[in-house]
Amino acid sequence: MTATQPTAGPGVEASEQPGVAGATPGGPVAGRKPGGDARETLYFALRNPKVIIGLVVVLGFLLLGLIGPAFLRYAPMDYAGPPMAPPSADFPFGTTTFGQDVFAQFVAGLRSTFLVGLLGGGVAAVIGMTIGFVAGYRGGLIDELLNMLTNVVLVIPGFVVLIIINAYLGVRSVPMQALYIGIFSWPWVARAVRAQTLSLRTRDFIDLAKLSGVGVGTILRREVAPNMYSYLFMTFVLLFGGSILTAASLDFIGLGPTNAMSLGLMMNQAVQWSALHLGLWWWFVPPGLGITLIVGSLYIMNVGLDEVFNPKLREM
Amino acid sequence: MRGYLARKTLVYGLTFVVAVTLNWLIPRLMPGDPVQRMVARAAVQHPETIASMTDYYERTFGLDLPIWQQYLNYWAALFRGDLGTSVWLFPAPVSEVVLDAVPYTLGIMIPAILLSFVVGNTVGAMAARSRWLDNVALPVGYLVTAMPYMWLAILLAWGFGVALGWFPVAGGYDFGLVPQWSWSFAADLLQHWFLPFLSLFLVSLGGWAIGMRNLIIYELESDYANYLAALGAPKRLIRQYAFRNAQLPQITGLALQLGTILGGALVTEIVFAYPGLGKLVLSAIQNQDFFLLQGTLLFVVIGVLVANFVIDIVYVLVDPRTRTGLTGGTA
Amino acid sequence: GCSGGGGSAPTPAANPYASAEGMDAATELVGEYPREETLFTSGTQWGPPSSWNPIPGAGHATGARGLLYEPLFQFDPITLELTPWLAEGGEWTGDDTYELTLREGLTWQDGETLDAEDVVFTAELGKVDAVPYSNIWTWLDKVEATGDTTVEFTFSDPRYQEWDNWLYSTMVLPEHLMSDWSDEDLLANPNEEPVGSGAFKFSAVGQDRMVWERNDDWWAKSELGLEMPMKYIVDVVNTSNEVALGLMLSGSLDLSNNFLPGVNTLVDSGQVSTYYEGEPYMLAAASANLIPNQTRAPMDDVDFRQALARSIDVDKIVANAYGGLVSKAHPSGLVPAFEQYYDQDVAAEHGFTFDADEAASILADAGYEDTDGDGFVETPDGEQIDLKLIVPAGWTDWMEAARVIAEDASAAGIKVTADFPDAGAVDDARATGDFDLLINGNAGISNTPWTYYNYAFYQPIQEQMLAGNFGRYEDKEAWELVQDLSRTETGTPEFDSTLSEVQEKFMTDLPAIPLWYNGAWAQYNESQWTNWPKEGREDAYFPVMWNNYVQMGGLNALLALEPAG
Amino acid sequence: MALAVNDLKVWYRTRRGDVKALDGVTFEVADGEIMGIAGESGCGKTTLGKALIRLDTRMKHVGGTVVLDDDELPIGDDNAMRRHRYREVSLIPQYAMSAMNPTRKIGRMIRDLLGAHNVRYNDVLPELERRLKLVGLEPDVLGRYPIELSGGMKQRVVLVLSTLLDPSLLIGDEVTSALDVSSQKAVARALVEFRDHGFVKSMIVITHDISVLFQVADTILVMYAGHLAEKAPAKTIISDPLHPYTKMLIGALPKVGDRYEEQQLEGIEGRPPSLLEPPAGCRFRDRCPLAHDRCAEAPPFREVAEGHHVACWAVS
Amino acid sequence: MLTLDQLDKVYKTGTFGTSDLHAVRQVSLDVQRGEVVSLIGESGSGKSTIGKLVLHLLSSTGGTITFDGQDVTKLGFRARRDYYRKVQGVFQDPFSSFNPIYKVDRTFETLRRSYFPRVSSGEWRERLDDALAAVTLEPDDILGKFPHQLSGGQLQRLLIARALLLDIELLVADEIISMLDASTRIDVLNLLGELKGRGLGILFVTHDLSLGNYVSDRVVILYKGRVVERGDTGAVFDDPLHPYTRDLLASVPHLDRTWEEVEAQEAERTRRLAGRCLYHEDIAAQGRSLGDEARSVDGVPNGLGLVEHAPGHFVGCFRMAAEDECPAGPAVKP
Ligand SMILES: Nc1ncnc2c1ncn2[C@@H]1O[C@H](COP(=O)(O)OP(=O)(O)OP(=O)(O)O)[C@@H](O)[C@H]1O
Ligand SMILES: Nc1ncnc2c1ncn2[C@@H]1O[C@H](COP(=O)(O)OP(=O)(O)OP(=O)(O)O)[C@@H](O)[C@H]1O
Ligand SMILES: [Mg+2]
Ligand SMILES: [Mg+2]
Repeated sequence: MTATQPTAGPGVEASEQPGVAGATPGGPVAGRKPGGDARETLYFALRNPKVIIGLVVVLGFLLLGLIGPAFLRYAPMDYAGPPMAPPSADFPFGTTTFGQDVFAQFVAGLRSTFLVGLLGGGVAAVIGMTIGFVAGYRGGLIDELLNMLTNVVLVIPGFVVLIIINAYLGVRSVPMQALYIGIFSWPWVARAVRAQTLSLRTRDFIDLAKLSGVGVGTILRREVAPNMYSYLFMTFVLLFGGSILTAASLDFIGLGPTNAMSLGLMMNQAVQWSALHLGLWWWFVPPGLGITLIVGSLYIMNVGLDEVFNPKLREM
Repeated sequence: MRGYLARKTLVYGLTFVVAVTLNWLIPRLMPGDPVQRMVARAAVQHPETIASMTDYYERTFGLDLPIWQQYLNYWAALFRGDLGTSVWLFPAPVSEVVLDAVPYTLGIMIPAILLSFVVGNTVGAMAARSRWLDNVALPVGYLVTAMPYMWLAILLAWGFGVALGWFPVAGGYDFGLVPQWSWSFAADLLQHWFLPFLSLFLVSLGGWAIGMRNLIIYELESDYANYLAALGAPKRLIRQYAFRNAQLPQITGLALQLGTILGGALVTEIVFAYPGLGKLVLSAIQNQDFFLLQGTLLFVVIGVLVANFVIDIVYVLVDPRTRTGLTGGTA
Repeated sequence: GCSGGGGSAPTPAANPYASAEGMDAATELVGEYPREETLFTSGTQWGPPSSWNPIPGAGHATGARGLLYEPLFQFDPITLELTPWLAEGGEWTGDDTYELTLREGLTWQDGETLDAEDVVFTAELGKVDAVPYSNIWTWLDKVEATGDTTVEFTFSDPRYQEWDNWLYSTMVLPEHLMSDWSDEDLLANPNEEPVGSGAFKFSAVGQDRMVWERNDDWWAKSELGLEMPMKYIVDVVNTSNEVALGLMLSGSLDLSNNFLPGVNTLVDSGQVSTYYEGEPYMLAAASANLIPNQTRAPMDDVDFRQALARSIDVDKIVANAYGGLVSKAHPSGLVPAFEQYYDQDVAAEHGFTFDADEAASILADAGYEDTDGDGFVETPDGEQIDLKLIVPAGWTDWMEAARVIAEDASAAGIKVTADFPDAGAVDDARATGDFDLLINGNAGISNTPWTYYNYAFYQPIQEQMLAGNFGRYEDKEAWELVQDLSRTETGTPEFDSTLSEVQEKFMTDLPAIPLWYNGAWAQYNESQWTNWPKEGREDAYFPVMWNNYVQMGGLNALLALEPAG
Repeated sequence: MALAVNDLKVWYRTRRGDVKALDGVTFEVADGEIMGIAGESGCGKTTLGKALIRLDTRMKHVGGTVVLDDDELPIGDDNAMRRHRYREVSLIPQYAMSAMNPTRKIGRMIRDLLGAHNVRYNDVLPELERRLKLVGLEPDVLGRYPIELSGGMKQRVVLVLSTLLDPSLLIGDEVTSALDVSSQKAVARALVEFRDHGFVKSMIVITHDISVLFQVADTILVMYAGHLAEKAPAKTIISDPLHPYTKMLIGALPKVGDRYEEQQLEGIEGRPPSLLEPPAGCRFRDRCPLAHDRCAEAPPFREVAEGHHVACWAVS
Repeated sequence: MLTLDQLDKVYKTGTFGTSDLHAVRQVSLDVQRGEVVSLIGESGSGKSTIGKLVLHLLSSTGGTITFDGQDVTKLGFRARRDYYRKVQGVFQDPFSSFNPIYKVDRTFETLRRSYFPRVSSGEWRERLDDALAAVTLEPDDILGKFPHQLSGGQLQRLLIARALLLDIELLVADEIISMLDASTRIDVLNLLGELKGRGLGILFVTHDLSLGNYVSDRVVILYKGRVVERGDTGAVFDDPLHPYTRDLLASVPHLDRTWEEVEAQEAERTRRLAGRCLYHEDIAAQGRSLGDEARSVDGVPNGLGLVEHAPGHFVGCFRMAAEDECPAGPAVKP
């Protein structure tokens, strides 16, 4: 939900402009070179420095989050060492005011971060795509209604609603948080997918599939969706990053998970325990930097993918 | 154009109703009871006292009526500009509390949005024409966009506020000053405003720049650009056209972004203890002040709606396609 | 900007709230509060001030009680002395009559005389249910002005301890202004043009600050020769610890009355100062108690409570979560100010200390065993124990402490998890009894140990418990003891013996488990104002400006300040 | 002689190698001549048109010269070409429907474009309006947005706009293809009229619809797979084609009287060769009924009769 | 075999379908076995809409479509599948008729899964080879390739082969050759001719009159969703009655005559007709007056039918009264 939309490519925004629906310039569907060029795609992907850099950074952090805890001596909450110790060999990221190992917290936080990204992005993607597919494909009244719903959710400031939901339900776990985030970050996906579906729907092969007696669901699944895989993947990447940022904001204002560590929570605690004024920079720099690097890499990877899927950009 | 606006208005009307209804539901759904809060706050123990206070506050908050009547009253009060009474700041009217905070939020949001939009688009347009700039601006833009709002704010507060001491890191104006029309006060106001503004500005900047860059690349590939080039038009003219056209989706994007930016503004305010709506929302939640929360949210929603509407009008003015009545059929 | 600006007192506009924010009204005001004449303080006000009505116990701008309106007596929690304030004195003229004499020459800020009628008016307001002190009328019979400056109180059931409390915690109200207030006004009137009798007047208000201006016609100037050293007090609305700390360090704040994490390091490095130079740095203001909900098993079992109490390593909390800013609580639960009342023998015999082994043996003896091998004990009935300790989200120090408690208890085999719902949810849970364990520190310092035990043992158990006994401990005998205590005058031998009995009851039954003392958070930046209260100093007063604390030393601390340099 | 193209080679760069879309073409267009170019899809028609005015980023000028009115055009140099565009060579693009900036009024766009060529809009306005009338448009189209015009109207506006500075050479690529028969006729006629009025000296009209060429062109150039096959006066191409490809192409076109039952026409078997690695020699060899060994060598584009050029060994 | 009667199609457009677009009005026509019927009209005249209505890809708003006596406008999902065994379509853009990410074989696989789940692989392959042979394609050249690796002509023929696999009786061919090169077009047209010979009925949608003329037995001229003229190909082309038909014919670029020559001929015909309206004359001759029939919707009279001016040659009119100006315009613009 944070800062993802402007980078989603022009296809997204343009779709709502009256009169130009379907005529989006070089949208992923239009710009995509037709035809089973999975190998070619891979070829370009593996030679695109943006994709590679992004992927390496993200996977690196993922790996750290996954296997890191196995190599740590302290649990994130343990009073492990002297309070307020600056980075040292024992504590690579220093310790908190309580003497907790910042690195251990960071590693644990990475896990939540990826979980939130994956779940939140996943939920938003599923909702957005379903609504987008159905609205775009069915058209008519259903489309109007879903569109209306999309617009309503779009206009309601999601973050504020999230704050309320979070406060209301009070279930403060990472998966729940991800779920709420997902529920409020789908509208632009729905819009974009709808626009793509609209343009795909008019393709003759859809009619031909109908003439072969294939049902709606099968058509959506086997004819429409596969044409948008590249786009859907990019969408998911953006949602992933967006969810992480939103979760970090929620954690920061104290609506984070209560029984888990997350990068946002680390920042929250650092600030609450006056790390700024006490000069404990090692407490609040790593979590923010971690998020920035992960999300930034995702975004950069997304540009790379855009270039891979979209020959026009590749020329640039 | 009429159709276009009519459709937009319908969406806005609907959103408004939904938002207001959700809003109304908040205190009724949230755990905790505002009346209880008020009574508990008085820390009385007498059964009679508790009962009479409970009664009293129920009446004050209008919670003693049948539910449908509460709903209707809510709408009626809304149109009178009455958002109820704050629990946390009892007995201050919510509308006053909110109105006091609004200028601060708008004060950082509007300049940050407009400036980041203008500057971002310009940088993006420049990046689209220079490979060198592109290679620098793009990654930087992405990293800035990927920064959590509060982290950038924390870094700024730490660097410019705590370490260098150039800017204050809390409050809307110096605690030793009295608001008035004077240069020194304005300067102080500006000094307090600067860091929150800057952090919001910076985070939004990258997104616009990148969006613009991509759009311009698409536009430069478009038929009309090719045609102009074939007729010997200089690059300048073509870029100018491309820039203009690329701004249209950016404007739509702006509408889409408002909610998000607002979320960012809230978080930023919290970091800088800036006395705007963000802090209000947080306090309202922390103090279970549903009526304040309600009022703030409503204000925010209306603000976003109005802003969206303005953007739509602007859009109609700059994009002739909306005026031709070519509102999308479903084909 | 124009500074200085002595003279014309600003007339508060109809809506002071708007006036301070709206620039127009402000032109009348001074442009800037001269630093050398202004005290900047924070930590008392957690939201924009919105009411100046001193009748409700809370919700008004801090300072409305104490700076603006004044009580009859002041209480010094360091010396435990009650000093006459508006009153010249008061004494029990019979078993159930108390005669109070007001000072001469008391005036309201609008020039009217403050006399016995105002005191009668104030006391009789308590007959309105909604007024927080309405319960005095269950044991007060009547109030009569016997002269311009004398008032006689007649009691049906004299409760000496409670009465003293009333004397310094109730603000005398202006009858000539408030007599026409409706019952609803008493609670809801924001009293936007407050007229008190105190040292300070309402000056201005903003979202993030409350400004008090010195009342140059204060009665105490002539009567007592007191002179407030500062012209303005700017009370900065507290938004967060780190903001307060930032202001403090930059010298924009002279006094901060809230918990500033890590402040011990700053005291050690001389950047700020506190009451004590070393640990615990702060005076104690109240004990933080672990409240076990005794309507639920196994908290209803006193053995379990004893074991739980012994499983918690409070020293770890004090050292790590607080960095030594607090000290461990005495098992009697009484703050160190009442040290003289501690019955050390009782404490030695019945008091608990951290001892995981003892906790384990108590559990084992009482039949709590880990039957299913999950590392946690089950009840003697074989029920799983899985307790939730709730602490309001955002109360960082308590959250950290709760984590440690949960950890320690779990280490001793009692499964406890810390959970952090909203403050409101915690309040609700506490009031309705829908919790397992929580931490509470509602009973603060006062004139009498009775307050704490009243809080701990309060009866009857109601559907909603708002003032005390949140754990819903039920024991008639104990409650009788507490009531006896209330009816006993301080300093008498009966008082001491009753108090010992109460302490023993408390330690053996553990209706609440006192853990550590919440500090009377007060840190000073001495660059503008000096002579702050410090240990060992003659005129060291309780340095806290919180609501209801102004009359417990705060005002005197202010009076003692001196401009630096 | 207006235009002389000599051994022009223009290739496309692709990852798999160069697409030799224009591989040595030599021809001339006389003053006042409307030359039509016909040929199968992908034979290089558009490439030829673009080569004469503006290479896109993927095209490279490999060799050959283009001389217009005794000046050699620097076709490989985008900047140097700019001077020649519009005043000397102009274009009606294949995409006339989207050739105008959708967000600018047409008049405004013309003003901007003229300004870039240092021509004052008001100076040419009377002529502009006159020409608009000529193609049956009211001058008020100048105050309208492109989207407010129908396809045929847009096509005609583009025609007027492209020829406003009286270029020597006008290239029209598939100008009529997207239009209904009646609009097609109107636009095609306008082209001829413009030549007759001297607004443009000569014209190259590209279309795959030979019957339209027959209506408007003086000469027709038939291309095949990046090579020239035949050039002759329009009537001659239709009635007396010499190149076997032209013959088969014309033979495959049903005339309005033809009926399947009465006379079955025949198509051309096979597909043109790939231009990525085109075979040496005559490129039509594989599909040609007359092919023989000689065809392994590329036949020259020879003039076999007055104004009639053919590239085929079988034609003497 | 196929009969359309008073077929109507209104598209709902605008928010919540608030505005209507009347794309097909009161269209009646029929297609017999072994016959090609061409639907001819300019862009937007409703040709494709009719095609899709017949294929049940759209639902009609009025009128009936009967196939061998059965009304097919209200078929359920199952019944529709049976209908598609007999009626199939091929569309304008061969490239968009194939899902670009799959190999072309998939089109056949889909069909097989739907209709011939029990046919063994070997037998299927045989049938496929037969069908491909019928459209003169070599299986080895085609199968296993992606659509972009094949030419438009090949793809169109593949689609026809696909239809043939079902043993269909009616083929709706919507502009199937307009995207093809001149050199491959004729092959597809010839294929249609051949299919017709095998007894297939074909509804051939086109805007190109020369192509319509080449294969079709009868033509239907559409204007603004209405039939303005209909009859045997020869009759209509040689003696167009409606001004719109005449205008169309005069605009066709011929390969043997210039527009000037055609116009001269058309002018001659116009002079001969001298502004007469055959429709109104015939109606008057039948002693009918238009009355209620002439109700107009969007300025286009709806109830007006066709009159049989000559045997099998029908003509309609857009005028409510003979004196009105013809919305389709004069045959040849002065
Ligand atoms: N950008 C490109 N990159 C690579 N090859 C290209 C590119 N553009 C065109 N080609 C190839 O160059 C050849 C000539 O293309 P061109 O567009 O000139 O054909 P055309 O005769 O105009 O065809 P059509 O009738 O379809 O417009 C074709 O084989 C085409 O595949
Ligand atoms: N799905 C749709 N929704 C709304 N209007 C439509 C839809 N499909 C077609 N139309 C409109 O219906 C009318 C007839 O369209 P149709 O596609 O049948 O015309 P056509 O004769 O096939 O034209 P073309 O030759 O361009 O294919 C047109 O005005 C078109 O804009
Ligand atoms: Mg071309
Ligand atoms: Mg069509």
